Amino acid sequence: MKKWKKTLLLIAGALALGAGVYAEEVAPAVTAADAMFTANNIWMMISIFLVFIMHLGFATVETGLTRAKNTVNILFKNTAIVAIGLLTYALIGFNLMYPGDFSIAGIFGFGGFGIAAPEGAAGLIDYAGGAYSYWTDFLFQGMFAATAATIVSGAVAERIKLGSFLIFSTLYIALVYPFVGSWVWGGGWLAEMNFHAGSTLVHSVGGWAALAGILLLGPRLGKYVNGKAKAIMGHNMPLLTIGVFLLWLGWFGFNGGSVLSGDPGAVSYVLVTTCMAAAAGIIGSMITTWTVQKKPDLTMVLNGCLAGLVGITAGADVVTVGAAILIGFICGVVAVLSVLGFDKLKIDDPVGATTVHLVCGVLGTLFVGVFSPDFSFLTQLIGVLAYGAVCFPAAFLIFLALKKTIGIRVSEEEELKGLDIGEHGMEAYSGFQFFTNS
Amino acid sequence: MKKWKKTLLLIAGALALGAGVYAEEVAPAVTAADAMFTANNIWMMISIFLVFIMHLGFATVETGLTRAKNTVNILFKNTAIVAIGLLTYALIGFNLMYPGDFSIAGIFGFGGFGIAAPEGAAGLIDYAGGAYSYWTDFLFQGMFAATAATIVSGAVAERIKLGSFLIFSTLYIALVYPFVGSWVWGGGWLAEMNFHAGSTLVHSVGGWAALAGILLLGPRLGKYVNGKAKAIMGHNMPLLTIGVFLLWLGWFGFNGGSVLSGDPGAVSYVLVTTCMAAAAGIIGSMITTWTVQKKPDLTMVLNGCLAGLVGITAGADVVTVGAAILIGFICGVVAVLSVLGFDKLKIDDPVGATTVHLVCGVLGTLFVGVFSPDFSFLTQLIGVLAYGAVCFPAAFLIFLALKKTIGIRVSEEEELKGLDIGEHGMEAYSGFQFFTNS
Amino acid sequence: MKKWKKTLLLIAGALALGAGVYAEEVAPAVTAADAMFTANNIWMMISIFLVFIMHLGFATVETGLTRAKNTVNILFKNTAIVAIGLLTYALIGFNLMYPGDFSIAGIFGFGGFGIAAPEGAAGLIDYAGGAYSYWTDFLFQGMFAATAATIVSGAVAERIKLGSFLIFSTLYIALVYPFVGSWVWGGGWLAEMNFHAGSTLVHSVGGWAALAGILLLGPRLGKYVNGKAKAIMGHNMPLLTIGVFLLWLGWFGFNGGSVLSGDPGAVSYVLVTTCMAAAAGIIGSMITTWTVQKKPDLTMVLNGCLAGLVGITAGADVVTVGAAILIGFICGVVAVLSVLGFDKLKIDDPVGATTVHLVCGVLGTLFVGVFSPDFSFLTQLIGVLAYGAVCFPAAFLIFLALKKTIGIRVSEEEELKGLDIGEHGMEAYSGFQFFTNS
Amino acid sequence: MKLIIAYIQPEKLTAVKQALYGKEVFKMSVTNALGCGQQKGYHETYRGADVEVNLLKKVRLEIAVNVEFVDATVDAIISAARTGKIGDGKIFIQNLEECIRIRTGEKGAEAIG
Amino acid sequence: MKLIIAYIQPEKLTAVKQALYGKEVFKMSVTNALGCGQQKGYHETYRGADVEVNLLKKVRLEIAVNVEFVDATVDAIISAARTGKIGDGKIFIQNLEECIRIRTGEKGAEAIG
Amino acid sequence: MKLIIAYIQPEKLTAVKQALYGKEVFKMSVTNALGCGQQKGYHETYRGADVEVNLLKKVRLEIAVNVEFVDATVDAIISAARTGKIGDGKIFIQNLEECIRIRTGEKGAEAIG
Ligand SMILES: Nc1ncnc2c1ncn2[C@@H]1O[C@H](COP(=O)(O)OP(=O)(O)O)[C@@H](O)[C@H]1O
Ligand SMILES: Nc1ncnc2c1ncn2[C@@H]1O[C@H](COP(=O)(O)OP(=O)(O)O)[C@@H](O)[C@H]1O
Ligand SMILES: Nc1ncnc2c1ncn2[C@@H]1O[C@H](COP(=O)(O)OP(=O)(O)O)[C@@H](O)[C@H]1O
Repeated sequence: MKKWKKTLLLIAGALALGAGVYAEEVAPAVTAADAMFTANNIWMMISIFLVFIMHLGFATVETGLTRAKNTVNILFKNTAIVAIGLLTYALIGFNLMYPGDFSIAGIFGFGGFGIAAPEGAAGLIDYAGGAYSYWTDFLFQGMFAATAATIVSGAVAERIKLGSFLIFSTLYIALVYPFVGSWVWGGGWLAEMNFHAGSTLVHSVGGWAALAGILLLGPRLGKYVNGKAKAIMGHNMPLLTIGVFLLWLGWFGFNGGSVLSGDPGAVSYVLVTTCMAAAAGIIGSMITTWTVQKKPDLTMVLNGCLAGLVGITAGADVVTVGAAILIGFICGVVAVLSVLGFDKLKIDDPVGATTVHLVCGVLGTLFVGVFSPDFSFLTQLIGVLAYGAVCFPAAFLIFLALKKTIGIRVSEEEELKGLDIGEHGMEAYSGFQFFTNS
Repeated sequence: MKKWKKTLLLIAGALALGAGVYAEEVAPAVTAADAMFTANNIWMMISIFLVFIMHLGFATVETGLTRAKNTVNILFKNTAIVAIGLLTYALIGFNLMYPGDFSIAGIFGFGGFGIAAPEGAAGLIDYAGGAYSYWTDFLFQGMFAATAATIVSGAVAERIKLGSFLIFSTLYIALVYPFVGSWVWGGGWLAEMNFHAGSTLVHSVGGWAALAGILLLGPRLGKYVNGKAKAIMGHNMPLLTIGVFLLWLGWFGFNGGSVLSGDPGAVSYVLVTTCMAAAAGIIGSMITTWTVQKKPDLTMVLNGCLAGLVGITAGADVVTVGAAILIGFICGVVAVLSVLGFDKLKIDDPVGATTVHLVCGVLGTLFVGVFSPDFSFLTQLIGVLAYGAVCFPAAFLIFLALKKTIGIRVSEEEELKGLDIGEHGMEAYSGFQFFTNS
Repeated sequence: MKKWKKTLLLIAGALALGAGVYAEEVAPAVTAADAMFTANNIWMMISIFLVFIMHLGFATVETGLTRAKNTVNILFKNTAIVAIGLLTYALIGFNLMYPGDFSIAGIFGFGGFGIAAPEGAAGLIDYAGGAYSYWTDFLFQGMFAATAATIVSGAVAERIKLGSFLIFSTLYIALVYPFVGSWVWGGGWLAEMNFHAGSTLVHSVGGWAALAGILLLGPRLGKYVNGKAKAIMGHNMPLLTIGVFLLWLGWFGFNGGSVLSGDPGAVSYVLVTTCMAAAAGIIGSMITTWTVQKKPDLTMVLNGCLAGLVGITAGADVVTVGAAILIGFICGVVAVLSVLGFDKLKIDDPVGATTVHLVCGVLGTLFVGVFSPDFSFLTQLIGVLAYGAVCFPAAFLIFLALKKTIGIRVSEEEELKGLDIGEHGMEAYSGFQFFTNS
Repeated sequence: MKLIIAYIQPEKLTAVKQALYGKEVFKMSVTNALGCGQQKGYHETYRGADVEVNLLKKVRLEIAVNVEFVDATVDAIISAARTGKIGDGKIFIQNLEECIRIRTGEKGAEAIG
Repeated sequence: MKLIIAYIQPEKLTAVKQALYGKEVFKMSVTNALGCGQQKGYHETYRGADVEVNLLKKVRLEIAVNVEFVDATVDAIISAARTGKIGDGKIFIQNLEECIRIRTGEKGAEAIG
Repeated sequence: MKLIIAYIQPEKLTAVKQALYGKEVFKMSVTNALGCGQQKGYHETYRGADVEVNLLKKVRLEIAVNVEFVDATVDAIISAARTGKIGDGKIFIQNLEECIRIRTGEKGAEAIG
């Protein structure tokens, strides 16, 4: 921030595009390509910020939909996951997801530990065709990495041991997510088949693990009594709402950044389809909950909004605006029915993560094959099945190994008292009075 | 996100500017105009995000200033409004507000249902002189549309029937807002008179409807007892504060985006006047509340901040920094006095929406005629009156029709128990203990 | 927003770059330099927004870590500080920090009251070498100004008189902060020594004042009983977490904006080191709190995250990714130990501001001399000491003068009842039941 | 001395307080309670699962009075709290053996008011 | 008439309510309370400072019954609340002199149920 | 057996608890309450409207003791809670007919402590 040097540094900086050596006498003229590179990179950095703030969105959604006595635990998990995600992605994930060359054709490759930018100014410009810098690329992808584990966090909330969850997350983010990610984003076999899933991949990878976790943990105490689902109410609707709005905001970067450049037409089109699907998801779930439950349930409508967003993620760039509205609407309707359905099956998911991310993620990916002429339904189906076939067993095995060794579920007594006291020895809302009857 | 295709796609994408056909062999050189187009469009997309997040700001402000028992209801309304706003704007609003040609000269025109971008790359660049894409334009305007109804939401909170409110909002956003909006933004008769209101238009359109709603609903139970105003305290000051900061943040896009390009000098100047007015609004209201009420009231100061922001919205680009400070300060002072004044008149506005959006919106619009030599006070006055003359009766009639048919006010019993139980059958803060004595 | 004029205005606007006179017939061609100027300026405006939202982050962190009965007071202070910071910076601060010429060589200079942009289009482009506009520069710096006082706010919370705090803040922000700031950012003596502190400067300036305030105020009632530190629990962990995530988000602009251009390589590299340090801070503090306190304390981990962010702020652009991780990790570990240490010394800092901003700010500044070959440890040490030598006594004297005159501490009775009732006559959470036993 | 415990509808608290003041009963203690009585509860739903709420919000008053004030107190409560609808509440009267003012150590009838 | 006050573990409330319904005791009032008993507390820490929590969360029931219902009520509470672990709770029984239904003004045995 | 009910200032709870422990009274139940007594309330304002707060925050203790402990308990409470200022609080003593420990079914004097 040394303003006295600014003029010099900035002319140089802007032109030299990050190269180490600054010409102080003759500044080379700015080219249009430089300016475009800068603009594109700014767009991608904005997308980083937007995807980053989704982590806060997830944290508040999950907190809002669970009980006050487990709040510290949920916030803790979501904070730790971001750190674990970024660090393991730097160490392993980035080079596992984008191996460059595959060792096992189209299936597995690893580019080595750590991250390092290509050298010199030329390297910068050459990287990704001048669309953004190496570091931007890494950080954008790194912000996605933690998301998969965050999705699990909500589904297994209020009963999972903190330590086991952190170990699971580390393994799943560091190894499974980038491994299967490389099939599409790293240019593996699914990419070669012209499978088009975009970022829904993250949702299904997270969703399958959520399902595995729920099945191995079992429902929360008191959730199913005499075969009937009982309500275990979330404790903070404003937090939930804040979270959903932040997630919607983040989705602008999640989908818009996935265009991988600031291309005005392409990006803004994606923003429009994204918003239309979210809006239609709200309307779809609102009509459904009002009809089915007599009175409109806020949590269902907010789930419906997220369902619309997940549903459009695969096809945001390739379907029409009308199709986007239809996709959002269907996902909104499905969201409500799916939450009710999972409860019928006694699959206890406190925040509806499996509904939103797995069910609507799969639906959205299939819809690409329905609503876009450029993609085949069959390929989309193969892709969906392939992810399920690897992610679900992988997550199941990790959870099972933890269950057999250190255990994955807290004691009944701790579950009753709350994980905040049990795992952290503290409370989230000191001084507030609660009526705790469960 | 198929990285293996990235280099190719991106060079092509960046250059082809969203055109469907990508040249794979010879990429045409990037021009400075392309880069400028991309940069401008990025700015406008940022403004979209900022205006979007204002909806969360409104939701939290309104929630914070009302009682805990009506929280779910307020969050629900604010979520539904965003969806209704975006969808009706796509269906009708955009082409009613920007009809292209007017059927009734300068007063009414309609460009047809739905939205569709101009075709081909040329269409993209030609649209709005290459400042931003069609889709960016639509979404930026669409984000504004819902705002008018959101302003009403706070004013009629804690007593309006959910269904009636949603019907009102749909009609008002879909028809009234774009209709009167076309007079200025669509190039209608007020634009031809050189009326300069910028986005305060939204505030006054919302403000008049809020006033109509309040008058037809009457005050909340227990608000005026034996002719004296009683305090009905808002239940969550942190939520309120979060909301005001988010609104201030959003205002960077609300005012900055209204420049309609990323022009460095013009946009950054608008940001400075906006911030100065907000800051002066805080100081003005702080001095006033400290003097009048003996102790400084946080809710008044936060209202004062919003008052300063609304006040500067009309003139942000045409008044001096000094004038911006003065405008903000005056609006801050007026905000406090106006809240007290409305209470004297027994007009019960739980969140001060009429004060902030109507009173300060009108003031700010008039101030343009005072502080800028380029605009006439008389024209500004005519504009203000024109909006009042159409919006207030329109809103009044819609609300009256609803009152005579399905009713607009919840039952006394429901109002006492809270709309969360009454309209939604759920609670916002399950487990927390409340002392409910009203 | 007059769309009918758009095409014309925008072509003109984009090209004329804010100049007053628009050519309507022949629009001069856009140059690459114009586009780059626009892109860079957009980046800096984004940084403004990010730094702005840090104020909300501070407000919520401080609120979350203190008791419910002092919530209104904390929110009030943080709102007022932003206004005071921006207005005094416009009046005095900007020209004290960037005096142009120094009256006392390298130590003191003042460029006159008020702010005024260089005239004409040329002035715009020439300013800062075409990297951003005058107004962007002012607002970016102005957003930093209030931060120093905000840091103090948390440390002295729950016992300081509102009026005294506001007077202190005004003096400290208007005079002390820009005065010492000019030594580095204004091109003063420390800049000439090649001292490299970047924005940690803000943290240490705030941190020293926090320490002075704490020492003169003494601990909160009941904090140290019979020589042992008692827990006074913060009342809202979700608010705290929201705050820390918002601060991390803001840090993207705090550090990324300090590059002072949108240079893709340089900015994105800073974002990566910033994130890595934050993540490592989380892990470092998590391991430490889990070991030392048996169960992992959420507040410690969130402090650790901030500690990592403060720690990397000085060296974000000049250390390697590996060093960034190390710096973050060390600061995370130190954060936990420092909080415990301050408690041993009976220095009562409810939010850990001295730990995060002072201790880790100093550490981070020194680390530049350790991890970067381009900077000398000795110079870094001299810089750190120089700031301490001026800021601590200056803050101490202002606080002392206030203590001797109007007093700085609220009465014991008010402290027990809470400052919300005492200073503001209102409550933050009306209707909620509290168990108040302290 | 008697200890009067009354459960009333929360929204009646202000009216009851005014009525007690009118009878020169100025001292009382209030807590909030949940009550199960003749008044039937209501149903909430949350994410499709039904919740029967049969513990309704009530306010509990505890008023210690000298014997001669009992009737006035009871009348005041009834007059202000009665709406004739189920859920109006109930009054319980117990014997109170002793009452001590902490500040002064006064006991009995002197201490109560 | 008797006034029965019972302190139980919060998680037992639903079971106790069911047991009371089984014995045709339908009316009761509930508040939450903190209790100090044989059950020892637990330790929290907050930012390194130790917090001994020895006031544990309990639920307080207040049930007014006619004399002939006392045993049934006590039995119902015990049967549903007992786990055999420290902290199960305690029941207190006091004499109740009068009971008045606010809605109707009925008194005594009629009013109680 | 007696049931002692005491209303004290919230900030005195810890001191009172210590004093009771000193007299070997280890069991008690605590709720928070709002009280109207000699201590006058205070005024809040909210958006210009005046709010008179005359229900002040208090803590309510309920302690069941054997007769021989009554004096010690009352003394302990008074010694720790008294500041001499209005608002210190009040102690009420009632007869307690029975006390039952849920865990064991013990009754009377054995069950109380
Ligand atoms: N026998 C009882 N024991 C304890 N509390 C009671 C009893 N009967 C009534 N209550 C309290 O009084 C409240 C009002 O009682 P309710 O039966 O609704 O009134 P009503 O007799 O007018 O129908 C209940 O919610 C409960 O809190
Ligand atoms: N003497 C007493 N006075 C008031 N409350 C008591 C008394 N004894 C027990 N309690 C209440 O009952 C609860 C349970 O008592 P506890 O001693 O834990 O049960 P147990 O006798 O089975 O060990 C306590 O937390 C307290 O609220
Ligand atoms: N007659 C009463 N009935 C019920 N509660 C009472 C009565 N008198 C006092 N209290 C309770 O005791 C608290 C303290 O009483 P207060 O009159 O302020 O004490 P003092 O007698 O020392 O002035 C009150 O706030 C109230 O909760």
